[in-house]
Amino acid sequence: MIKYIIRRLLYLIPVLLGVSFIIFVLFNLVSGDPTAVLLGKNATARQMMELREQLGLNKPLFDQYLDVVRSAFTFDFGYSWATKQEIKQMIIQGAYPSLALSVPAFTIATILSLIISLVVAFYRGKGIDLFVRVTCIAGQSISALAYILFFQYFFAYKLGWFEISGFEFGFPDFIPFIALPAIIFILLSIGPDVRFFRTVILDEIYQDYVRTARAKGLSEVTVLLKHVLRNAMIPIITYVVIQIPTLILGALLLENFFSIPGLGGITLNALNSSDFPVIKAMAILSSVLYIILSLITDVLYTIVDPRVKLK
Amino acid sequence: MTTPSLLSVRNLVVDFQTGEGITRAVNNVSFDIPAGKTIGIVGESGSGKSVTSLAVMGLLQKPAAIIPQGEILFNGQDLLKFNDSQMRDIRGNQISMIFQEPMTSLNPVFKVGDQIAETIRIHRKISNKEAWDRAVDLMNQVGIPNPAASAHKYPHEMSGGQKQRVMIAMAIACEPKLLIADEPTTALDVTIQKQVLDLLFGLQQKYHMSMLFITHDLGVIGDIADDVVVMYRSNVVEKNNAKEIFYTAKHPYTKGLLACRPKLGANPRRLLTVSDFMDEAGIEKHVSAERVVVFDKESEKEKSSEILLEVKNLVTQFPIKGGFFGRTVDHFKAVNDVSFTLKKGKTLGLVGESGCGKTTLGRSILRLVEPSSGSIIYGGKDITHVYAEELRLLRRKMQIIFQDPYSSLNPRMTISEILTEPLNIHKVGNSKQERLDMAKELFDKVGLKVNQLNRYPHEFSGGQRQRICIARALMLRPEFVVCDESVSALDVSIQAQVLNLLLDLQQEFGLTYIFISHDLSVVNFIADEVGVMNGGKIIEMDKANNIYKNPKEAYTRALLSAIPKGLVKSDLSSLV
Amino acid sequence: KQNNFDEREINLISPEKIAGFDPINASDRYSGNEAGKVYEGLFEFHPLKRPYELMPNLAEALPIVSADGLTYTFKIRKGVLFHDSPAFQGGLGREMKADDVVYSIKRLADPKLNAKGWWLLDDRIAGLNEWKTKYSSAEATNYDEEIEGLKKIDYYSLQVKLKKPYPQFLYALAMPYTFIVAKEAVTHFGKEFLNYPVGTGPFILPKFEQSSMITYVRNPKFREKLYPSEGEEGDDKLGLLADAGKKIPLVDKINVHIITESQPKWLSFMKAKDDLLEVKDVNIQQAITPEKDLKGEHKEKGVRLFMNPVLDVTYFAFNHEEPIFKNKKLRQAMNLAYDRVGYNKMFHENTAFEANGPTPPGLAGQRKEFKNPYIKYDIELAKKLLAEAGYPGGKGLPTITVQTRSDTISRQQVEFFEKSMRKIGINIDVGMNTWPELVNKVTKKQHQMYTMAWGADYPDAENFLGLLYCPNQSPGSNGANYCNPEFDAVYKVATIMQDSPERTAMYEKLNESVAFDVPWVIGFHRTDIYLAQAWLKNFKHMEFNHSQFQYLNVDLEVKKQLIKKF
Amino acid sequence: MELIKENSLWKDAFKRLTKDKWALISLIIVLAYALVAIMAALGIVASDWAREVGAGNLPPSSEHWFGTDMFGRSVLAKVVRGTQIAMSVGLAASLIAIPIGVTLGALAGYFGGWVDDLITWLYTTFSSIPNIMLLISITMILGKGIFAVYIALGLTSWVTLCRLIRGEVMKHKEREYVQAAGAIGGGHLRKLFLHILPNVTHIIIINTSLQFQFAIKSEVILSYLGLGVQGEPSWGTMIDDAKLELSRGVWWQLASATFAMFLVVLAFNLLGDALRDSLDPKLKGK
Ligand SMILES: Nc1ncnc2c1ncn2[C@@H]1O[C@H](COP(=O)(O)OP(=O)(O)OP(=O)(O)O)[C@@H](O)[C@H]1O
Ligand SMILES: Nc1ncnc2c1ncn2[C@@H]1O[C@H](COP(=O)(O)OP(=O)(O)OP(=O)(O)O)[C@@H](O)[C@H]1O
Ligand SMILES: [Mg+2]
Ligand SMILES: [Mg+2]
Repeated sequence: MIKYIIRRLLYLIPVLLGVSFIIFVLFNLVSGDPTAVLLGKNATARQMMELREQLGLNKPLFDQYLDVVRSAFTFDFGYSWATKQEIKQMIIQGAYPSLALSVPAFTIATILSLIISLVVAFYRGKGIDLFVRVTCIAGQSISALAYILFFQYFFAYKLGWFEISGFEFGFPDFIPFIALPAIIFILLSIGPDVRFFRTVILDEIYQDYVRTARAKGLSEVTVLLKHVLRNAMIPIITYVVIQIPTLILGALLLENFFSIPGLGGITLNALNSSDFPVIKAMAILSSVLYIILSLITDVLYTIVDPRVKLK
Repeated sequence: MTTPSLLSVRNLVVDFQTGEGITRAVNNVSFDIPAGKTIGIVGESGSGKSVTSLAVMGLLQKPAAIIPQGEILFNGQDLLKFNDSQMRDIRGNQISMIFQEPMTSLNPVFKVGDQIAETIRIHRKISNKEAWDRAVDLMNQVGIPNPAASAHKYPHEMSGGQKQRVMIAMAIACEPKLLIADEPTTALDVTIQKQVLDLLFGLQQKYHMSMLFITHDLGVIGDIADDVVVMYRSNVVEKNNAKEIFYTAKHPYTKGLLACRPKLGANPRRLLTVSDFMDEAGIEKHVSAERVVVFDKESEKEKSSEILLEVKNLVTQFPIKGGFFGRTVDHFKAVNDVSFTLKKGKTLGLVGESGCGKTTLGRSILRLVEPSSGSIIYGGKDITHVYAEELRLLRRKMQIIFQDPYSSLNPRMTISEILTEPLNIHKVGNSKQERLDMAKELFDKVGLKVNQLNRYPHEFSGGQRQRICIARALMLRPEFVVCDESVSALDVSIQAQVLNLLLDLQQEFGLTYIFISHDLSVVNFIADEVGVMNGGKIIEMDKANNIYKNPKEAYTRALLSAIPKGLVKSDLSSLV
Repeated sequence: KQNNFDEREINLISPEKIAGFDPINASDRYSGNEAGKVYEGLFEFHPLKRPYELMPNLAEALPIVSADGLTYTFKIRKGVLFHDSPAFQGGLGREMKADDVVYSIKRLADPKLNAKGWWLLDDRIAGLNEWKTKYSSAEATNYDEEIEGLKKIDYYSLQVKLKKPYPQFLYALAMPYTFIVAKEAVTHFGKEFLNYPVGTGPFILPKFEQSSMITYVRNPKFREKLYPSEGEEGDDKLGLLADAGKKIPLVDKINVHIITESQPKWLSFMKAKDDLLEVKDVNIQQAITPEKDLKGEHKEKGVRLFMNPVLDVTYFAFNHEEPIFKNKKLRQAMNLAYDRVGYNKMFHENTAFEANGPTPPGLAGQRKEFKNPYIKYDIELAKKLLAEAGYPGGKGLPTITVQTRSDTISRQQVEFFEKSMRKIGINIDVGMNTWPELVNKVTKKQHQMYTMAWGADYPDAENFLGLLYCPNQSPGSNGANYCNPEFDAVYKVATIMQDSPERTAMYEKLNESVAFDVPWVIGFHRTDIYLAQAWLKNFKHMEFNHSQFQYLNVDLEVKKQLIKKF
Repeated sequence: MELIKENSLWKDAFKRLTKDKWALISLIIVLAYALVAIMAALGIVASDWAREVGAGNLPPSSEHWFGTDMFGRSVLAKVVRGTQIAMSVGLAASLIAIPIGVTLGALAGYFGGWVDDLITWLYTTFSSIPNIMLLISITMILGKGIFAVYIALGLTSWVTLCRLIRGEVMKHKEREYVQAAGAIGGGHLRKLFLHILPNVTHIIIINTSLQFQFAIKSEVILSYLGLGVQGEPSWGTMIDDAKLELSRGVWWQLASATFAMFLVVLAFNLLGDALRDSLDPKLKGK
């Protein structure tokens, strides 16, 4: 077990190498010279040259790549080119609102979808089943923008139930700010979730052991909640955990429209000002997170499914 | 029968709503189970046994299953009229059931202890602790070694036999009045089969349960059932006291069932099958005496001397992964230093309990698994190390019929595709049509209807699938075939047909077989020589009869004693 | 969260994220506005007087300028204190002195800092460029080294020597770039300096954090600075002089909400969460009637409308290095085919003014009576010219790609342009770019045409005419790479002249000459539209408004009254 | 011997499909969209989408069913035109993602060993970089336009498929029918492509149907970020316009684009499910 975990963590090395390579190629090589953007509308040619020197853009490519790799492993991302802020700080400050929004929303969405799909599974084949599936897809295919514009106008402005935009740090304070975006987030994710959970659960429901459970005299509900659910957990866990890294990037649209100063905005700004160090940091961070989470997934497997052994 | 009956099924009919329309699975079935007695239901696969039992449990798949008529009286009340919650009180409490498939019938993610305790907690007001203790006690009763520890195990950590015992423990947990056992032993190999049967019998006595015992093997039932109900094509064709049935079977199907099980004592040239006793329509035929004449293989088969296959010190091992980067740390010898020779046109039988390495040996000989050392000489040529191209040519001569007929057929290919594929690979026959014709011919020979050629595997019964596998193996006209448990998965009645088929084909094409099975009586019937395998070694090898008459190894004796006798007194002549 | 009436606070909106508070990088208007609340410069623009008039701020008076216009001598105001900060001994803000001015200007030139504002002093002050280059390769920059062009005379006075006349110099000293910072703070906070603004300004921000709101509190130690007692005529009628002579700042607290999307901006103003709203594109329709009057529903809430022309110009620049655009007739044809009226209606609700030339009205160098002959909408003439240009009905003319920003409005605007051009048979492709891409394409001259809006850095025509000055071509501000020797010759002379009728005449000449040479498809001078809540006092539209907020006031009584209506 | 007609998995898959009415309807819808897309591409319909048919921002009416946009162009025409973009984006993305995903996944699952390690590494690396980042950067690099969108979506979405296929192939390669194929002398390619792959098609199918909607929806996000299709009306840009229009009560662009999207996404879902079932002979007749 421990061995396994260590081994998996060592796996970070090749992955990080790969990630830093891709990022480097995508942003350093191919996207153009950042200095013009960084220096503003009155930039002089000479100054651009000096800045290029300072940012180490004149160094041989390989050295530049090495720098990327170095920061990937030291986690020392230095300072943003565009905002001149220390990236560690930016990320820490940005992570809070992002997570404050996405974590509760994500959790609720997952639980809600799970409940819905259990209900659907219970009434499988009946009309409500089809109905739920269709509504899910309907919900899915309405663009996030539509939700945001309408909800913000109606619930926040007209009814005044929620704050229109903004964010406040500190636990109970941020609730009125994140409530509405969270609701939209949930609406957006329920669709695909239910669709997936439903199939997984239905796959299990026709297994022999379910019949055994019934033969014991268990009620259908208990059968679903105890026997079926537990077995359906593996694919569900995978599906859920793999999404988490995307949460870190934050719900970009939501953050923009509700002026939540999260990582989504930071990343977008970085992309819009060719702020390479920040982009790099975000990419590396989320890939590290990805590896760690998939590791956690595997560990969770062993908990829900005794057949899984980590060697 | 004087004793008041605990359960009585009255003209039960079960239909299934399928895409093709309504199919009748159980037609007008009636029988009684007196308190404390055991009723056996016998019948071939698909005859409606399970459906009947599921109907009693009220576990039929709604809405697919419909019960247009009949009643199931339990203590005089009609279970069919019960609502869900009433039914739940009955299930697992008054009536409980052991299912056909022990492997899949336990929930893989819960400790077996919990799964047993659960049953108790549903129906008895007791604490978890007590329930758990009771579960352990039960596991003790069903003879699971060191129950306290085993209770903490998960299903996948137990052998097939143990799983089945857990199922039994679960079933008897609330001391039900009626225990339904649906083919509790088919999935197990003989040695374990025996133990399980004894166990069930013992428990039934101990708790004075009534038992509904379902099987397709009359031999099995002989030992435990009081009365026997014979089902055929969803009808009850014969009911009688168990003793009686063996002497005075009336219905031709019953006679067939009795006759078709190979007996260790006798060596008929062919086995009798149900079809010898009745035709498709079920009309009785007269059995020609010639068919049951007992004969001696030695004199019968011409002595051939040419050696086709020679295996020298064959070892096949599987790596055991482990260590930091999942390196191979050790090897597991599935086949351990096996040597033997096989003459052309003869059959070598391999017996041994599950996991002893039979399959691996068979596959190693065909180089489907790479042997680690030793040599295989086929037709005078060492083929241990020949390369891909040559190997592919060899495949034309050497074929294998796989252990599990179902999983060895690609579920998404039609039968014609499956059968013509070998021809395509080896460029036999020059036109599509020609190949198809060859397929039809063989398909016909293994006794299947040509118009079924473009069905999919799942649309055939187990026996038919096995025939398809055989047909595929023979498409390339091989001279040597490994039959891996080719009949273990089948009903005795169908088993007989397949065995006969194999014999006929051997006669016709002069085939050489290695016949793998864990059932001594089957091997004894078909093989000239028998090798007994244990732990990857061949521990005893001799003429079939000798092995049977005077086994040298204790292990061999154990195997022999495990074979269900039926009522051995009964001998075939009494049938004719 | 409820509006509170006990505190004298005002709520403002910043439509852009704020990066930090280092003045030398406060390049865009919005970071300038924030810096302007905590920092101050030597000069500032008078909050009420128009046309814009410089008045001394940290400087005691306007400088004494030598006859040759090269030597400036400044007197510094006494008793100006920096904000309290751990950077100073005892944490108490010390007095601001001449050294600080010298230091702050030098920072702008510090090669290690690569300030965005450097262009402002580039090649202007004697010895400064040399100093810059000297240390560009060195380990650390030595601020103690004297520069002949930048000398402190005593604690409260300093002298600046220019290389060549630089009439805009005083404007430069009113811009955020040259706000005065304290050396201690810079050294104490190091790289974090931009998050710990320590200025002399009317408001205090102890620490800046990336968030959706920045909150400033009044600076209790702020010097005796009074609200002006005269302004443009009519100001008193507007009540802009009500607070005349009062000590500023007049409010205790300023909250700046950072809201980038237009809908939430609009909604939160309409919910009275904010007191002032800069109305942009979409919301214009919601704010005003076609008659450019405030809509009734807002009127009754007491909301006030401010519409003022801005010193800016929008244009579709040709890349004059593209052979096809050497063809003047083509350029003229495209100008004539551009339906400015329709455009103005659709995107500005008719609030913008068709531009006759680069220089916006309100600046010396723009004759009211001058009409650019090519900005009228004349399809027929356009077709004719296009034919003369050698592309009858657009035949033979390749599809032209117009690069623009990738936001919705920009896209729609170029789509509109495309529509206009199609009418005379010219095919246009829309090229959408993220900001960096667009800048790159322009600076690398990898474009055929692109759209741009230029806002004044200071109220001087030079700032606009420079957009067409050959030496300024890419990567400079002349993205059209327009080169016209006569133009350049005149420009060179004019820009080093002190403000004078002659200079104005030359500016006018330049402004009008390009009208005929059509270096751009010229667009508009836009109008700033502001909505202010009834209780926000002393707001007057201001172009260079970073110093304006200290004068704002709030009438809590009115607010209590009206808030119910929201 | 009576003659028996040829038949194959796909043939009777289709036969069964046509029996299921929902599937049939979905199929028709999808085909209809495809047809519209093709006709739009050939310029048979909506070629004049850019023409002004009336005043700007007219609400839906008898002569403009879906109303008009700010430039007075028919929203209906734009929706139709957008169909072409949406479908082609979905198709292209799938055409890129599926071959890559399937081949790599299959190879990794079948051969295991270092091949597996390499491919696993590849997709772990890819999937560990935030999708949106890849999307944005790739579109930036390739320069704007439909083509960039194709590539970007294709390159970002092969990963999931690859992972799924790998897992399935691993399962199947242990099944006896694969060994049986070996026993009759079939080589690796035959085992992999003729035996295993047909047994994992359902995954590919489902994934494709998801692929399509993912692609169509991403196009919307990309448009919001200004990285979408250009000079052509796409559903994405139409929905993006709504950002500025809704406040003026102009809802019809948003509504029509959304509805167009909903219909096709729904159709793809139902069709995907139905196709999976019909491709599974066991469910024959169910
Ligand atoms: N869910 C179902 N849907 C349709 N038909 C079914 C269903 N379950 C069983 N049948 C049909 O009912 C008949 C009897 O099935 P049953 O399982 O009782 O046979 P069995 O006697 O138990 O055979 P085996 O010995 O193989 O278990 C078979 O023809 C089978 O095809
Ligand atoms: N691919 C494999 N990897 C590792 N171990 C294997 C593998 N195949 C078989 N074994 C092991 O080799 C031993 C012999 O397996 P084999 O299948 O030959 O037994 P068997 O005699 O055929 O049993 P059964 O009667 O159940 O078929 C078993 O313990 C099995 O666990
Ligand atoms: Mg059964
Ligand atoms: Mg075996």
